[in-house]
Amino acid sequence: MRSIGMALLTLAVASCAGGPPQPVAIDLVNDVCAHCRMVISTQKTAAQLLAPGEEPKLFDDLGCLRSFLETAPAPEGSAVFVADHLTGDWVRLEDAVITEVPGLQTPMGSGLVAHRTTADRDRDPASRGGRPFDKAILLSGGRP
Amino acid sequence: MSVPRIALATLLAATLLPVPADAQVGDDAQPPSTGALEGRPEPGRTSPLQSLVDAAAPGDRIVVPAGTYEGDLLIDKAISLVGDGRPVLRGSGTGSVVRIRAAGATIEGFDIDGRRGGDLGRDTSGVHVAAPRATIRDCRIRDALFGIYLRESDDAVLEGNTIVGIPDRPPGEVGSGIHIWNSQRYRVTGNQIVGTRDGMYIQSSSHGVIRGNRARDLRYGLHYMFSDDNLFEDNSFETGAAGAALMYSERITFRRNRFLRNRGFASVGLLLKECDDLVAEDNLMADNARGIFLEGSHRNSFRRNIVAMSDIAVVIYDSSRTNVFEDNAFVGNLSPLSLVGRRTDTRFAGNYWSDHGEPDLDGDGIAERPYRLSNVFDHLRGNLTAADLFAQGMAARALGAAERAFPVLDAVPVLDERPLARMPRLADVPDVTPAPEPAAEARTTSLWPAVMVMAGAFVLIAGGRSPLGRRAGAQGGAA
Amino acid sequence: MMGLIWLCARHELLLAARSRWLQWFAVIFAGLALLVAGSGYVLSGGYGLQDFARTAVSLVQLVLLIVPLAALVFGSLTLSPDRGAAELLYAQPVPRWAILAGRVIGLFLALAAAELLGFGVAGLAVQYYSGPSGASQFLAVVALSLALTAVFLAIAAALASGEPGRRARALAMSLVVWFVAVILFDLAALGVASMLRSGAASRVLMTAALVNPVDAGRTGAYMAIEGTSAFGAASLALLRFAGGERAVAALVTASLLLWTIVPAWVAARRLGRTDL
Amino acid sequence: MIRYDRFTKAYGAHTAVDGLSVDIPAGSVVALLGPNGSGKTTSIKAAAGLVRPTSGDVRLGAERRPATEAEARRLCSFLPQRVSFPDALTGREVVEFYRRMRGVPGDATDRVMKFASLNGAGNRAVGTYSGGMTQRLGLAVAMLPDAEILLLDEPTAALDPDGLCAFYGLVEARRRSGRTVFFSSHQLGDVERLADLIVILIEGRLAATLTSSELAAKLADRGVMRVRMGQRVTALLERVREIAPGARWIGDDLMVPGPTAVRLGALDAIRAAGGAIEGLSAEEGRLDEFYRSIVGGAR
Repeated sequence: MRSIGMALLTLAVASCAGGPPQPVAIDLVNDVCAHCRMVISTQKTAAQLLAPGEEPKLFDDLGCLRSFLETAPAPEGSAVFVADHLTGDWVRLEDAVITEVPGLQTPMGSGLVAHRTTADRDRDPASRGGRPFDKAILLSGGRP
Repeated sequence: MSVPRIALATLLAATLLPVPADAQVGDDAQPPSTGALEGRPEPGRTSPLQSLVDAAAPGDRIVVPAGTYEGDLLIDKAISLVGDGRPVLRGSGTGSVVRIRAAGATIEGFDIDGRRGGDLGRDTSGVHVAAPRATIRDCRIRDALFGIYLRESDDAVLEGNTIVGIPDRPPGEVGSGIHIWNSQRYRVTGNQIVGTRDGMYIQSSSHGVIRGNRARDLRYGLHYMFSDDNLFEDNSFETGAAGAALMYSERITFRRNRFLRNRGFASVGLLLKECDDLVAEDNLMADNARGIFLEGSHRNSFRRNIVAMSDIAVVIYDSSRTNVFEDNAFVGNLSPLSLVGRRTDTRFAGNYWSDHGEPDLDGDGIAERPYRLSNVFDHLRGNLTAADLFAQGMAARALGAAERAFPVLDAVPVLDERPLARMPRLADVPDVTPAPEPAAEARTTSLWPAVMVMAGAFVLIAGGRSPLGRRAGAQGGAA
Repeated sequence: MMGLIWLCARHELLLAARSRWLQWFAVIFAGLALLVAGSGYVLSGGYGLQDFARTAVSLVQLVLLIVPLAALVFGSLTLSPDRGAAELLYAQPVPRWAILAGRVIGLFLALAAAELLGFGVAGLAVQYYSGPSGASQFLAVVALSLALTAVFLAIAAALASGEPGRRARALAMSLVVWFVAVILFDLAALGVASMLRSGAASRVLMTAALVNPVDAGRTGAYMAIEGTSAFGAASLALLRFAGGERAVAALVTASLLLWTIVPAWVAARRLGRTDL
Repeated sequence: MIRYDRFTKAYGAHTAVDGLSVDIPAGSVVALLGPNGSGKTTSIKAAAGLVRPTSGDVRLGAERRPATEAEARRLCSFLPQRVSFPDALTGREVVEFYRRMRGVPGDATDRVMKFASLNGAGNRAVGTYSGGMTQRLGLAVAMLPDAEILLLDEPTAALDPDGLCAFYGLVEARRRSGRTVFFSSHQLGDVERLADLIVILIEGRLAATLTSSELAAKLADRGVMRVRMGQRVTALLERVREIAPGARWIGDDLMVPGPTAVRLGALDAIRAAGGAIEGLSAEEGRLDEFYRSIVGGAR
């Protein structure tokens, strides 16, 4: 709890100072997906949107991030972090590899997973049978 | 995360090796759409009853005498397995205790012990069903990751079972009490579920009847998505950390259910996310953090419910359309409405609001002035979570009062045009059955008020008596 | 020295216990507490949901409103030095701060006793209606009440420890302080927050909820009564902001302590420099 | 015992006491005399530690402690000008509170109550007391400790005859036991009757320090002898004016201002001139005139 608080305090300070936004840790008992309202029960498919000056928005599924951005596009200067499906570590969306795995059961059923590198993706049995997914589509909420 | 599970499960189904830790995915427990099922348990882990089952013919009724039977059991025939004197099925602790794989099987009257074993990735359950027309009746299941798991099992009947979760395990490491996935036309009646992750998890399963069940002391009492045309009657969802949540579903009916004491950070008595055409009648939603929550949900109808003692009675996102609240009683809620967004077309009519306090001069049972649900503060808190910290402050009340005096402050008010003046008699709404209090605590606490009265009175009375010198009569002695 | 401070406290308690002011406060407070407890029961519609915890929440509102007011008014009226009495008192060979400390302690004891009486009466009523339960929640309200009494007595002492013969002024200032602490501060915080983006707004509100003693008291009391989820998702945000449940408790305690110690120190310092 | 050293107290722009330097010797009874607003109360309160000097200082006792120290206040017992007490307490409770505050033995309460003639009223609430009784109660509190220094601000202003009696008794008792009494007054009678030394404060400044007899003489100097004559004798005035230049007729009375020697000379002159004296009266000098003359002389 304390470390979460510290992380948030750091975030607060950082966002005041205008530094690069840092991802917040998810409380797996209490945090709720900003789109589907469900308690986030695993970090491995989670994502977060850090808009400048705004509270961080957490998602339990990359699909929820996509759906959220569909209705409310990310403001200028936002940062999106996605969790590495193998480790749960936070990766900037720009640096991540997104894979769509048909039939893979993610919390909301999008079948989307993220990895830090293509090597990690290939190491992850979950991404077997998946195909690369365009990050731009994720950000634009699926609109062309 | 499910694919490693599936892949490994496929592997493991054959070998039954212990599952590596990284495959134990603490996710929302979506079952695999395809893939491995636990089959026949390996020899050292098989229940002695297995031979009985193997020897039976479809349609047989096998009566099992009292006793403890260690090991797991595969039911692959349409038989009835009936316990006489509550025999105990004590699982191997590595997989599901009872695995029903044949249509029309029945299991009844057992105590089932999951021994805290197995793993979520393989959906380890007390009773795992992957076949149509299963009946599970009067079983007591404890220490299993999932209580009863229906996987693509249509027309199941779950009746009078008791499921007790694994104590002291975080929600991420246990499964649901009753997990229903891709199974149609089920009947779930009279079950008791305590201390699991979610009481009932229902996904992609329609046309079911859920009646007279009670789920308490867990995360979601009801966790529900992509399931239409289900009927919920006389159930109780209590003391959940998150309450009851329904998503992406249509035409659900709730009658005479209780949603009680769901008080976690994100708790809602009944949460609807993109649910349409739901009907909720004669339910009691009391002592929840938030009573009813509507987001992106349309044409839902709430009638004759009691929404009581919530911090916020109703939360409405302006993405919800044409919902109706009629003839409900809103009693003792700290705040009637939190509106997220600018405006709502939700219709409130003929409800009772205990904090209205407007008289009924002509005696028609309708208060003379409309009830105003929204105010500036509610707009603020709707769009800024931290404002909740001030919801009980004087400032919030002052804003509310100012708004009643100067309605111009709230340009788009939410009104109940004809609020009831008196609490309606809602005979079909169930009563609260209060959770039993530990007697010892009750006895000790009952002294406190008396102690306080005495302490206060003592200080005031003794303090008012003079410690400073004697009063009349004593001075003669001194002189 | 302790003996002399206690003597002053005892003296002040004697005066307070005999003052109509305090007697009325005790009666009114008990009446209101009873009303809150009773109306809570009525509000619950007889559904039996009105237990100690719920009453405690309603009582918190009463406490937040009444207790600061009583402490401020009673404190500033009593502690303002008047000519004649204060001259004689502070001419005694005891440091002024010690005399003031004793007086504040005496007033605190008197107010605390009156509050305890009120809570006790309300508690008895709740017990009568809905049976015993929730002692810890009830004690949390009592603790809140006592803490606010201390805080606002200290503030009253600071306001009143000016020149003699300014009693009306001290009273007026204490009413202003009350209004600010109970309403204006929150209004300002909400107003500022409504103009900021959500991140900054949250920080403003959460800071405000810990800085103002009334808000800190409310935050702490609700969390003690209803658990960490007392403010729903806002609680979670607050717990994160502060760094956990203990941290919130520590910050609330620190806020209330600072609001007691600093004004008390100011009061002692002002009184020490005043010509009586 | 009390030493004012260039004691100055300013309240904003108004200087109440300006550079007062005076030494109140141990074992003496000293009166502080002066018109209203001359800084008497401020000076006494400074000795009681209630008023902090703007500059200079006030020190008490052999150790010369600053009067604002709590320890210094142990040396003195102070009675403010218009003392008041909480209405809800009884007289006895008030005395008892201060008795404990000063650590005086328990039997003192009865003693001082009796001394202040409050025995009968001791168990009545102070709120029922008359002004004189309240002042007597203050006197009782002031005499509780056998302090080195008794500081009294206008003690006789509100006293009834019982109280005056007690007050005189108290001062005499303290004089006998070698204590220092420092009190302010604007009543000449008290001053002449009690004080060994009179400190005169005018407009915040020390105007004069006099002994009791010096004061009497000064006042007499400011006096006037009225000689009632049967008729005006024109030549008489000339003769008298040679001795007392201020002499003048008022009706048939000859007014002769001046000190005693002058007056005696004037009488001789009248007799020598054959004037028939029908009556003789003397008027003491008025205090305000006296103050004025001191200020005039000081300037």
